[in-house]
Parts: sequence; structure tokens; C-alpha cells
Amino acid sequence: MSVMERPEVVESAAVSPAQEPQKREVLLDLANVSLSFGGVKAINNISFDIQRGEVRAIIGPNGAGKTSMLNVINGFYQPQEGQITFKGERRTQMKPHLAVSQGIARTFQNVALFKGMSTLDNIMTGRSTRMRQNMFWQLLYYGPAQREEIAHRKRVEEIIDFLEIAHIRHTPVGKLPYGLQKRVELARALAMEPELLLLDEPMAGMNLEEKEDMSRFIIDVNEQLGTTIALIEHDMGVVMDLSDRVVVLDYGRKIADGPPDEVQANQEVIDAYLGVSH
Amino acid sequence: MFYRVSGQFKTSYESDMALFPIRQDAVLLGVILLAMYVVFPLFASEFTFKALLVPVMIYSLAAMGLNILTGFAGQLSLGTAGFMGVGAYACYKLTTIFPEMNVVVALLLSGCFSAMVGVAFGLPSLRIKGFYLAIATLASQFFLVWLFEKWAWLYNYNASGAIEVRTMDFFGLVVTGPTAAPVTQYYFVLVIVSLITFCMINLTRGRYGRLWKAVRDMDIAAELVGINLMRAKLSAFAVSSYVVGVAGAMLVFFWKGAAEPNLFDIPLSFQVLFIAIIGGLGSILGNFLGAILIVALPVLLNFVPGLIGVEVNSATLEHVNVMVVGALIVGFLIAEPHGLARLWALIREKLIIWPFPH
Amino acid sequence: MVVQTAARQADVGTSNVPGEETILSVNNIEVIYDHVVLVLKGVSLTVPRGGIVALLGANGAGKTTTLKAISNLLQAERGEVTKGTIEFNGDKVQALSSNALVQLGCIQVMEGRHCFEHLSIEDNLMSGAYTRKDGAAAIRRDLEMVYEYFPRLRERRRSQAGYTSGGEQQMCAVGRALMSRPEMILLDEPSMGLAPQLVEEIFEIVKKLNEQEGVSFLLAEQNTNVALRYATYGYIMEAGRIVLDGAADELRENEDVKEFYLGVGGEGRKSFKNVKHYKRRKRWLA
Amino acid sequence: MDALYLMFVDPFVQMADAPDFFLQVLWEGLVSGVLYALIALGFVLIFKSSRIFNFAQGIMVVFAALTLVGLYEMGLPAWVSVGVTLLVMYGLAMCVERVVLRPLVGQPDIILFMASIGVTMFLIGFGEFVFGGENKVMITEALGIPTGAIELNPFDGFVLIEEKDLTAVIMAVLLVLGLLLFLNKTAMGRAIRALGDDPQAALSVGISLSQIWVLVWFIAGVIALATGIVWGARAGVSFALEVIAYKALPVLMLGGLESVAGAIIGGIAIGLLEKIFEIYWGQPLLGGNTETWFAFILALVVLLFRPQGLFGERIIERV
Amino acid sequence: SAASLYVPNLTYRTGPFAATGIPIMNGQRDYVEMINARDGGVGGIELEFDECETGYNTNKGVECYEKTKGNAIVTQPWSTGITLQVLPRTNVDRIPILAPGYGFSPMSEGNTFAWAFNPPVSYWDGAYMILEYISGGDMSSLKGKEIALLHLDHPFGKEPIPLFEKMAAAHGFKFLKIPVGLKEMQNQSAQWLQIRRERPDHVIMWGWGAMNAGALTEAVKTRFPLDKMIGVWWSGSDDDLLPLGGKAKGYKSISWNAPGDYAVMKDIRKHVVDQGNSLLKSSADMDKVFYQRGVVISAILVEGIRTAQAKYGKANIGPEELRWGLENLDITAERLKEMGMDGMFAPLKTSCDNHTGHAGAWMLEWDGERFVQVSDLLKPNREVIKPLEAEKAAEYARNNAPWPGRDGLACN
Ligand SMILES: Nc1ncnc2c1ncn2[C@@H]1O[C@H](COP(=O)(O)OP(=O)(O)OP(=O)(O)O)[C@@H](O)[C@H]1O
Ligand SMILES: Nc1ncnc2c1ncn2[C@@H]1O[C@H](COP(=O)(O)OP(=O)(O)OP(=O)(O)O)[C@@H](O)[C@H]1O
Ligand SMILES: [Mg+2]
Ligand SMILES: [Mg+2]
Repeated sequence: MSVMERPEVVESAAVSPAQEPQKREVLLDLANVSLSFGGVKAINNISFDIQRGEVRAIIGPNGAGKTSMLNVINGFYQPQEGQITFKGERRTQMKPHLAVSQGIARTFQNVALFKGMSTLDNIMTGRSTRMRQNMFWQLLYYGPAQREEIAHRKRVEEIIDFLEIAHIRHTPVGKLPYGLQKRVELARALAMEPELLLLDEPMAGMNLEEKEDMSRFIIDVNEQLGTTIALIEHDMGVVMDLSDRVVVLDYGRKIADGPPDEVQANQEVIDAYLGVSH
Repeated sequence: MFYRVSGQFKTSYESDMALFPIRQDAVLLGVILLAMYVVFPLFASEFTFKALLVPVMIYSLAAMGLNILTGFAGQLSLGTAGFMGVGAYACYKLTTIFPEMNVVVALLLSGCFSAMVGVAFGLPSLRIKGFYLAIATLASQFFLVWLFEKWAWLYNYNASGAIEVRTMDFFGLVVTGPTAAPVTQYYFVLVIVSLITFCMINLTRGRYGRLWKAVRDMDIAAELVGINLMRAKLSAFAVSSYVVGVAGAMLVFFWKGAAEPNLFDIPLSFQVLFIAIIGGLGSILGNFLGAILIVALPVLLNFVPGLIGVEVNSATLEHVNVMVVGALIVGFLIAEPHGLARLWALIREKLIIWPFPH
Repeated sequence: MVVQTAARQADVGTSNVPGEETILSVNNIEVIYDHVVLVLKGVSLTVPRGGIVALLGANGAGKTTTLKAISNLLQAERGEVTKGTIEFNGDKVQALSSNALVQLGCIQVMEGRHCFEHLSIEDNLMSGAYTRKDGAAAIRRDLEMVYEYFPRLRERRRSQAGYTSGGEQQMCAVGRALMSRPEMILLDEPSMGLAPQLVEEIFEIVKKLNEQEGVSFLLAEQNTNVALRYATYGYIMEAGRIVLDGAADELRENEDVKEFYLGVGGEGRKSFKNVKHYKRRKRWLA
Repeated sequence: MDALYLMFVDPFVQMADAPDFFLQVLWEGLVSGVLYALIALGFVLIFKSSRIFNFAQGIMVVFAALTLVGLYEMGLPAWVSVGVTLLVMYGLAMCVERVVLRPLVGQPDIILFMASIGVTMFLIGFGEFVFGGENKVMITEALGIPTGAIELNPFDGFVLIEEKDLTAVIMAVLLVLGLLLFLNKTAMGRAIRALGDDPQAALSVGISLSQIWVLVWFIAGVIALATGIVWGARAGVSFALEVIAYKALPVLMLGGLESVAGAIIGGIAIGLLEKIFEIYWGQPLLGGNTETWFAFILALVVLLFRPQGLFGERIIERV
Repeated sequence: SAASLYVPNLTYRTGPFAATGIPIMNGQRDYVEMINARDGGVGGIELEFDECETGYNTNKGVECYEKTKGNAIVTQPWSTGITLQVLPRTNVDRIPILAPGYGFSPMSEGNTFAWAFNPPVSYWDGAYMILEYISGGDMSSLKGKEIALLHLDHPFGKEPIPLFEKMAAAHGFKFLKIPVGLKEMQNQSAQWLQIRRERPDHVIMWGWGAMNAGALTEAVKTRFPLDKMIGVWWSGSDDDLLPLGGKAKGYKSISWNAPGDYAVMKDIRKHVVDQGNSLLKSSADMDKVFYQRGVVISAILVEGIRTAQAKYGKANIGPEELRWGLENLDITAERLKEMGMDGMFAPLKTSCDNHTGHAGAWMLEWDGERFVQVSDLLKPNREVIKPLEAEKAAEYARNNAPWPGRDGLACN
């Protein structure tokens, strides 16, 4: 069992190398998606796609429907209309917890960590979909179970080093300052080894220094692990610098889509979102 | 000081994930086990066994079961006593239907029954949350007790309407019934409790422990990081009810020797819940500390007037007793809402950084 | 460096611009969580009447803790002020309960949009006026004012706050604070999660309130850029200590502030794309 | 076949055969329902304002009743002793707030729940210490509660309506209306609802927890007294009365923990259904005494479809 | 201590059943106090009467038993639950159980339950005597009648059922069980609706604690003819009836002690109550049935001690001797006179195969203020009951095998 476990882990450690920019295939495609809550139309007939290996920014004023969009993508909300195609497969009804096994991981706007658990355990939960050992061995915490634990622990430690959170390994996340919590959340998402990583305002409430670190991590994830990233962020600087393409939402509608500089110049976007002083 | 962690370096994840990353903890446990296995049996009187040690053990186990569900998986349950009842009645039926079945086997099997019932009553938890679920578990509580009353087959149509434990031996050694020596019963209970405790510690620090805690802390997020809520919750119910069931069986077989249905009514549920919470939710150690407090304290309180030599009639004593216990519970909750276990953790932290204040 | 701050606190203690009346002064407070975690290690700051003071600093520096300490919200988190004094309008307030403080005219907008989930937006705003005695009419007027400031809230006035977007909740929280007609507002990260032009708006509102109603502000902020543009004076916190303070424009010129908080290196704004993997040690930590 | 008949046909035949009896069943169900609702009200109010699942409500009923009777036996005029009892309940509210709630502000629900059980135990001990365990007789005439019975003769049968039950029903309805007005129309009411949502934020906008908690617990105490009077008038006042608290729990599930209206409607629904079930199904087919669990199962089934009960607040799940 | 005999009592002056418990406990206590005060104890040795509070809770019960058994000569468990738990242990600890009027009926089989005693009558006796009274001495007159048993849904409440069923089969009356849940005691509308529907000829109540008051209120309310309602002796407490006063006129309750102003009561008043070392709230309570029942219970115990002392010729007897004493009680009418309890309870004689005595009981009726005796001494028909006892006793022994039984204890 565990003998089979190891290679699987090792192999995943060195995930598929980064794709080169050209000949990008579409990873996720949304066509005419609409979602409404009672009266509120959170998402109004929106279509756009995310290509493998790119950093796709989603911006827009508050309440535009960005978060809802992510929720639709990873199946937490079921859109009333439209289709979603992921890795070439039309998605029908999907249970949220299956998104992970399909390769979609995310972070949350208002940090959604398991407050009672240590940083390490939080990240380990990201591995739970990959753990197989049955209750019996767990009871004894011996043999396969222990080996499995250790294998995954190794993987998690790699991520911990990568994100430089080794020093808070054993602290309960509830006590961590906001910025670090965001980082742990990213770590947890990475632990799932996703193909598509959804980041909901990863840098909200951070100061410049931390934003720089965070940007660096995001870039590295994108380039080294070749993970595709969908990014919601309100700091235009970050968006401009990191993203390959930007989609702009307003009141649930799509008002612009394209390369950053283009979007930034778009008058509608300026009025709806950026305001004059940018 | 005793808690010097310096000079203890972890060279492998194994050692870092070992039960006791800090040596002193292991030592401390050793001392406790020594006391339990050697010292107490040497000096304890029959009363101490029957009214203190054995009940404390059994209640700790029950609380541990509950703690799995409420402390680790965050599903507040008020139906513990009901599941203890299932364990007890199952064990009774097993031992009467198969008289030659070994006590231990019967005991462990009876746990399976309560586990099944537990899962059945756990199903609503997939939809119902918080106090609504808590009250829902009360439903199981009332329903089960009603069943114990009504379904005469369960108590073999006894005239007394209660279940009575006959004398049974474990490879020649009498362990149940009136003729069993208290000390043997004590050892028997102790061993089983230690074993289950060991397993529970492992379970809770491993994968299942993480699943449960994740569900407890934020179940939506848990679902979105790929945890199957149904699996996590039901497994919690199963494991919890199993332990609780075994505890219930032991309660009747190794302590009381007979039980009427309403023994398994709400007061027992609450008592167990108290232990779990005063002891500390989400901790294994806590259950023992809690049990010592909740079970032993009232017993000891009864002796106080005798010791300070005042003459109060038993009723007044009981009133005061209840008041004191109630007040103490509130007091402890205020002093340390996270329970005695946390209190200990804090002390330990202070010891580690001793002599520096922060 | 401890020595240095100690020295600094000496002259911070009373008021930053001499001859100016202070509305709030925090003198060398120390905060401990859970009886063990020492978070604030002697923080002092003062806010002049009618001033806007920015409290800057990395995550975990202790900004929120400071603000909570001022309006006595620590108890619920098992934290306590173990040293130092806090004065509002000249009288000591650390003994007062938080609602007493609100009645005195000092209210806080907490970090992370604490709205009343199950109440409608409007009820949320109204609850802000709980301590007011000056009659329904006045309250109505202010409600209108808030809606003027935040039209988005008017649109969602009937819906439960729990179902509004992050930004909407943030506005709701600020609006709610305004409803109490405070002399002083403690703003904890008002810009967090707000769209750029909303951030500007909020700060414009802050400025307006400050100029028109003479409300004083102490705002903990990550967005140093904006903060220093609107603030008159700034404190920079790290690891539970004030490490640097001065008039806003001075701070904007400070090399380190530039580098670490404004992100303008020698050659204009540097791109996030090519941030280097090293950290230069800050001078004040040297 | 036969079983099926007994299950699905016979009950209704019986209802048709003895309509006057059926009416009586309905009335008794209604009364029981109202009595349950009265206890549930106390729970709801406190839960709404502080997210405390106040288990002490049951014992508060006993305590209030005992105090009332005790004072009366000491020779105080009935209404005076009511007044004094109210004072006592106010004192109790103060103590609970000072000693229990304030130190525990911001703690997890379950801790507060436990604390309330601690309070329960304390009150039991204290109550028995002061009043002793003997049965007491609730004062009714002295309080102007009629004790006669009205006899109606529909369908040339008879339906008995106890006047004190009637009083109970009217009293409950008035209480509910009053509470609804208070909660939804006053600033205090809004504050109470706000407090339940987020104490931290409530503090920060200057809502005084202690003030509101004392108030709420006092109101709960008043409700407890009302409950104590009507229950006491039924079955005497003793500590056995404490178990009636459990009868309120399914009502809470069904009606929703935060809903005053839910308490009364849920109460009546449960009262009626459990009575009908017991009489026409429980007793003939299940050996009776199904009332101990029927309500719970009923509520459970409802919850499966509406996890927050019929009128409870939606559980908001956002990420 | 050598200077006194330690007689503990596992009381329940607290908890939901306190109301029933307190008066009895007072009676027990005061009689012993009186014996000590008046005669300086029994056979010259003082009785140390000690109470251990259980609140009717079995956990506490076990605890109390373990605590007191050390130097106790008897244990009085006072709850069916606790009795069941200590019963097997008494064989080992060799302490007699005294459970007057409760315990459970098969205890009469002394050969099985060597250490348990439930004088003067058992529940099955009670059930029989009630039927005897209803039928006016001729059971066949019950034919075609319907008799409802309103009972607590709890082992105590269910105990008489086997006998009623047997009788119903034998004499062709319809027997209807109406259980009352522990949580429905205060609100029995459902049960009484059923009674209104079934219109039984008689309602026999097997109630305890708060159930009695609840039932009587409902009975009055639903206008059930109270003279058709008869309670077991635990459903005959003045305190349950007083609130209803005249409304409950005609309600009957069988009792193995007849209330009255006996010489012994005067002594108790003189030596205990007036001395102010009784726990009674008011001395008027001395006339209440339950208080006097408590007195009778202690009286039986004291007689047991006397008998033992006489047999073994020493004052300071131990539990084993007391067991013999209780097994060879012979309280004749003369003896009752000497005790100042003439007519207070029926002459009682126990033996090896009769640990109950089956002395008989009287029917009491509530006249609006108090209970008054309305029948001559009723006696159970042993031919009917004994086989049932034997059967159930054997069953118990079987379930608890290996059951020591008499275990070599010599008879007489
Ligand atoms: N579960 C829900 N129920 C009701 N309305 C909802 C729900 N989720 C979102 N909404 C509404 O949908 C709209 C979009 O919400 P969303 O959270 O996606 O905005 P956003 O773009 O993320 O804004 P922000 O940048 O402030 O986070 C908002 O008006 C919000 O009120
Ligand atoms: N309840 C608590 N218990 C223990 N430690 C805490 C608690 N709350 C905060 N802390 C610690 O106090 C320190 C300061 O926290 P605080 O929230 O004040 O920082 P901050 O400057 O507001 O950070 P941010 O900019 O992210 O809001 C952090 O290191 C945090 O770990
Ligand atoms: Mg969002
Ligand atoms: Mg902060």
C-alpha cells in the first residue's frame, strides 16, 4: 500500500513543468453563466475562459459578483443558467468537495482557516483527499498509517519552506495575524496540488512588504509549478503586474476583458471601478 | 526547571510526530500509570474502588466518546446516555443469548451496536447544525429510553423490568456480579480504558482527527478543501457511539450490576457532557481530569462536614452539595473556558518558559 | 533600539505639535492575551482634537490590539491592559465599559466588517444610533446622510447584511459608526477589501467629516499610500512597539517608509513582477 | 390488513364517532401546547439576545412559583407576593448577569450552555435549601384566576373547558403579542437582536451588554413566573415541575430558536399533534405514553426539511 | 461503635420524589429517636439512626450503600432501582435489606432472597386486596367489568401488572394498562382522555411522587367518579389530597397502616417532637398517613432487632443476627398493644419461606380533610399469589446464576 503511496507523492512533488506561453489550451470555460439570489442578480449572463498556465485576474467594484464567480467555478453555488467546461468536460451538478479531486483549489476572501488547528494540521487537511489508510491502522497509528502520514508530512513541509512559514508550524492559526493567516490559506490550497488555483483577494489587508512577498509566491507557483491562477484583487498595481489577462465585472455583468494595460485604459472600467485618480 | 525542552532536537518527522515530542510528558505519564496500576490497587479501600476509582474510569471513557463527537467533530450531542444504554442492553442480550461468550468479546461487540444506532441518529447531522442538532440528539435520548421501557425482550421480560448482571468470569477470574473482587473489576476496567484511550489518541492525532477538527472549525471550508462531510461526520458519530456504548456496558457490568431504563435518562447525559466540557473539549486527557472533578468531588464533599466536625442532616448536606457543584462548574468555566486540559497546557507552557514570565 | 523608542516616547507622551489640545492619548500601555502572550510592549500615541492620525505597521504589529485596548474590547478575547493609561478628553477611560466610551463620543469600526448578519442594512445603521438621545428626526437625518455617502447601501437597505458583499459590509460598518455622531472614530483598516475608488471615497468621507463635523480620527491602515495622503500625523508600529512617528509629509519622505510602505524605491514605483528575494534590514531595527 | 385498518382507518372512524370527545382532545392539545410555548418563550428570548441556550429556564419556573407560594404562605397578600417575586426574579437576573454572563462574554455557545446548566444545579440546590422539597399548592383564587369549568354540549356530548386553562391561553397570547411589539418596534428590541448576532460589534457601537442582558433575563423571569402559576395551578408546585423544561425543546426546534412567533405556533402545533397521535394511535397501537418522544421525532422530521425550524433565522453560509 | 447499633437509611428528601419521601423519612427517624429517648434504645443499646441522601438517584444509592455497609446491621435502600442494585451484593456483604411495602414481590421467597425482607405486604398482595375490595369479596362479580391501571411507566409502576393479568384471565374482567411517563406526571391529560373514552368501571392508581397529585387533579377535572378510583399505598399521601380538599372526597387508597392517635404517637410527641429534635415542619403532620407509615416501618425494624437480641442473648447484634430476627418476626396483637400500636398495622409473622408476612391492609377513604378507615382488614389470597412469586423468584435466580439462594443459612 504505502509502497505505492510513496512514488505517487514524490512524483507529485515535481508537478508537470511550466508550459511555454504559446499554444495554450483552454482549461476552464464559462458560457452565459447566470446566478441570482432571490432578487439579486449576482452574475448576469457572463462568459469568459481561463487558459492553462495563465494568471487570470477578475476585478470589479464591490458586490460585482467576483466571489460569486469563484463560488460558481468550484461548485459552491449552482448557476441557474449557462455551462461550465473544465478540462474539456461539460460540468453538470457537482458537489463542492469534488472540486478538489478535479484539481480546483481556492483561498477565501474572509479567511476560512480551521481556527482551532495548528498551521501544520491546517495544511495537512489539504492532503486529506489523497490519504487512503483505513481506520484500523489509524487506531494503532502504526505501519501503513504512520508511513502515509510521514510521506504527506514531507510534502507539506516542502510547501511550508516554500512559503516561509516554518516558524509558525505549530501555532494555532487563530492566533496568527491576518497576513500570515492568508499565507497559511495559500499553503493549504497548494497542498491540494491543484491545476487551477482560485485566489480571492489574497492581499487584502496587507502592507506593501507583505504584498511583495505574496506576489512573489504567486508568481513562483505559477511559473515553477505551472499552476493556472484566477486572481481577485483590488490593488491595481498587483493586478497590472501579475496578470496575463483581466476580466472586469460590474453589477454581475462583464464590462471588459483583455490584457491589463488595455483594460486599465478602458473608460467604462475607469468610471465603474478605478475612479479618476489612477 | 523540570520542563527544559532545550537540547531536545527533532531529527526526523517520526520523532516530531511521536506521541510525546517532549520527554518530560512521557515521564509524567509513566508516573500516572504507575499510580493507577500499582499504587492505588495497593492502598485503595473497597469504597474507594466502588465509589471513586471505577466510576471515574468509566465516566472518563464515556466522556472521551462524547468528546470525539462534540470536542473534535463539533457536533454537540445531548444523547450520550441513550447510546450508553444501547451498549449496556446489547451487552446484556449478548451475554444472555450466548452465555458462554467471553465478557471482553461481548463488551467490544456491544460497542458495535451502539455505533450502528449512533450512525442512524447521526444522519440528521448532515443537515441540522448547532443547537438544533443538540436537541435532535435529545430525540434519540428520549426515544431510546422509551424503547428500553417498552420492549420487554430487551430485559428478557424480567419481573423487575431492569437488567441484572449475572456472575461471569474471564478465564476463571470472576469479573462481574456480586462475588467479583473490586480490585479485579478495577483492573479489568482500567486495562480496557487504557487500551481504548491509546487508540483514541492515535485516531485523533491522525487523519481522522484532522477531518473532524476541520468540520468542527468551519464545515463549509472543510467541504471546499475536499473533505466529504458525510464521511467525516458519520465516522465521528460511529467512533463516538462505539466508545460511549462500551462505557455504558461497563457502567452496568462492572459498576452497578443492575440498571433500570431511566438510569440512561438525561441526567446521565448531562453528567457526561459536564465531564467532557469541564475537562476540555478536543482533548483526551481532559476527560480524566473532568471525571475526577465531577464524579469524585461530590463524593468527597459529603465527607467535609464530618471532617470539620459539624452535624448537618443529609438532606441539607445534599442541597449544599448540589449548590457547590453547580457553582464550581460555573466557576471553572469562567476560570478556563477551554477546560482543565487547557489549564494544564498553560501551566506546562509557563513551566517551559520558566523562569521568564513571557 | 528599545532605548531609542523610550527616548522617543518621552517627547511623544504629551502631544506631537506643542500647544495643540489632545483628544486621545495613550501612555505606554502593555497588553497581554491569555495571561501569556505579550502583544503590546509599551505603546504611546496621541491624537490632537480634529486631527487624523494614521497608525501604520505590518500584520501582527498590534494595531488592532491597540485600538481594541482603547475602546475596551479586549476582554472578550481574554486580553487585558496590564500597564499604562488611556485618556480621552483628558479623563482616564481604561476603566470604562465600551458603551460608556461610545457615549463619551469615541466609537470604533472594527477590523473585518462586523455587521449584524441577520439584521437588514438599515437596522444595522439604526443600531449605530443606539446611544443617541437627540430624537428620531435627527437620527433619520443622519441616516439620509449615510445613504448620501454610500448610495450602494441605499440600494441594499432591506437585505440582510449577512448576504451583502464584502465591500458592502465594510461600508455598512463605517456608516453604522457615523450614526452615533461621534467626536472621534477609531477606524481599523477601513480600506480592506474595498475597490480603489471606494477607498478614495471612504477617505474623502473621513476628510469631510473631519473638516465639517470636526471629528478626530485614529486609523489603523495597511494602505500607507492613501493613509499618509489624508493623515496629518503618523505612527509606525512593529512587533508591538512604536518604532517611528512624525508628521505625515515627513514620513512620506523617510527613506525606509518609502521603501517598505510606499513601495517607491530610488527609481519610481517598482513592479511586483520583479521583487527581489531579499529583505533589507530596516534602519530603525539596526 | 387488520393492522393497516387499525393504522389508517380506525382512528378516523373514532374521531367521527365521538366528535365531542375529539373536540376535547383538541382543546387539551391546545392547552398543553400553550403551556409548552410559555416555557419555550423564555428560551427564545434569551437565545435571541445572547445565543445562550438557557437550560435554567425550567428551574426558573419552579423557583418563581416556589417564591410566590412561599411568600404567600408567609402571610403576604397575593398581589404583594407577586410583586416581591418579580423583585426576586430581577435580583436573579442581576446576579446571573454579574456572575455568569459578564465573565463569559464572547465564549463559545456550548460553554454558555454548560454555564446555564451549572446555574440550574445551583438553583435546584438553593431552592430546595430554602423552600424544602414538599409539595406546595399554587394560589389561584387569591390571584383572581377562576377555577371553575365551562361545559359545552356540542353533538349532544360534552366538552369541559377549565377556566384556568382558558386563562393560561389568554395570558400566553398577550405575552407573545407584547414581546413581538417590543422586539420589532423598539430600539431596545433592535439592540437585542443585534446583540445575538455579534456581541463584539454590539459592544463597539455602544450597546451595553449588561443592561440588555439584565433586562432580557428579567423578562424571562417574568415569563417563568407566569408559566409557574399556570403549571402550578395544574399539578401543584414541586421540583418535579422542572422536567417540563424538556417539553419545550421540541417546540423550539419546530418553531425556531430565535422566533417568538415560532414558539407559540410550534407549541400549539406540537400540543395538538402529540395529543391526537397519543389518543388515536399511541394508546391503541403502541402501548401509550408516546408523548415522551413523539414531539421530538416530529420536530426532527421538520428540521430535515427546514434546518432552522419553521420560523428560525436562516443560517447564513457565505465564503 | 460498640455502644450503639448503626441503622442507616438511604433517604430521598431531595429530588423529584422528595414530596413523598420526606414525611416517611421523618416518621422512621422519629420512632427510633423516641425509642432511644424513652427506653434508652433496644435491649439497653442505643440505635444510631443515620441518613444518607440519595435523591432517589441510583448512583447515589450505590455510593450510600458502599459508604454505610461497613458497620451497618441493615440497609434500607428506599427505591426499586437501588434495591435491585444492592440485592445481589447483600448476599456477599451479608447484610439484610429491609424494604417495607416496596422492594419487589418475589422477595417473599426467603429461600431465594435470604437477605431481603419486604413486610408487611407486597405489591401483589396490594393488587389482590384492591380487587378483593372492589369485588366486595366475590371476585366472580368482576366478570365483564373493565378495570384500568394508571401506573408510572417505570419498574415500580409495572410490578403489579403480572398479577392483574393473571386475575383478569381467571375472573374474566377487562384489564387496561395506562402508563404515565416520568415527564408526563404533571400533565396527564392524554391518560385521562383515554379514561374518559374507555369509561372503565374502576381506575387503580400505581403512582408515586408528583404523579398522584397530577392524576387526582385530572380526575376531578374530567369528573371521573372518585369513589371508583383506588390507589396503592404510595398514592395515599394527605399532601396529595389536601390541595383538592372536598373535591377529592371519596377517593380511596389501600394502606397497611391505619392512621389514628395511638399511644405510640403520644410518646413520639412527648419524647421527640416536643423536645424539638424532630425534622417535622409542624406537629400536625404527625396525623398524616405517610408519617405514621414511617413510624410503622421503624417499629418493624426495632421488633426485628428485639427478636434477634432475644435469640442470641446479647444486645449488640450484627447484621447476620438481625437477618434471623427479621426472618422470625412474630408481632402478635398483644405485642402490638404493648407497643402502643394496637390496630396501627396488622399482626405480622415472617418465616424462612415468607419474608413478607402478608399481614394484610385496610382501605382508607378521603373524607375531604383526612383519610379514614372504611374497611375491615383485607387479606391477600396466598394460593393465587404464591405460585407467581415462586415462579418469578426462580426466574430471577436463573437470570443471576449462580445465585447463592439460602446458601446454607439454617432455617429457624
Ligand atoms: N449567498 C448569497 N445570498 C444572497 N445574496 C448573495 C449571496 N452571495 C452573494 N450575494 C450578493 O451577490 C452580489 C455579489 O456578491 P460578491 O460577494 O460576489 O461580490 P464581490 O464581487 O465579491 O464583492 P467584494 O469585492 O466586496 O467581495 C452581492 O450583491 C451580494 O449581496
Ligand atoms: N486573541 C488573541 N490571542 C492571542 N494572541 C493574539 C490574539 N489576537 C491577536 N493576537 C496576536 O497579537 C498580535 C497583534 O495582533 P493585531 O491583530 O493587533 O495585529 P494588527 O497590527 O492588527 O495586524 P493586521 O494588520 O493583520 O490587522 C499578533 O501577533 C497576534 O498573533
Ligand atoms: Mg468578494
Ligand atoms: Mg488588525
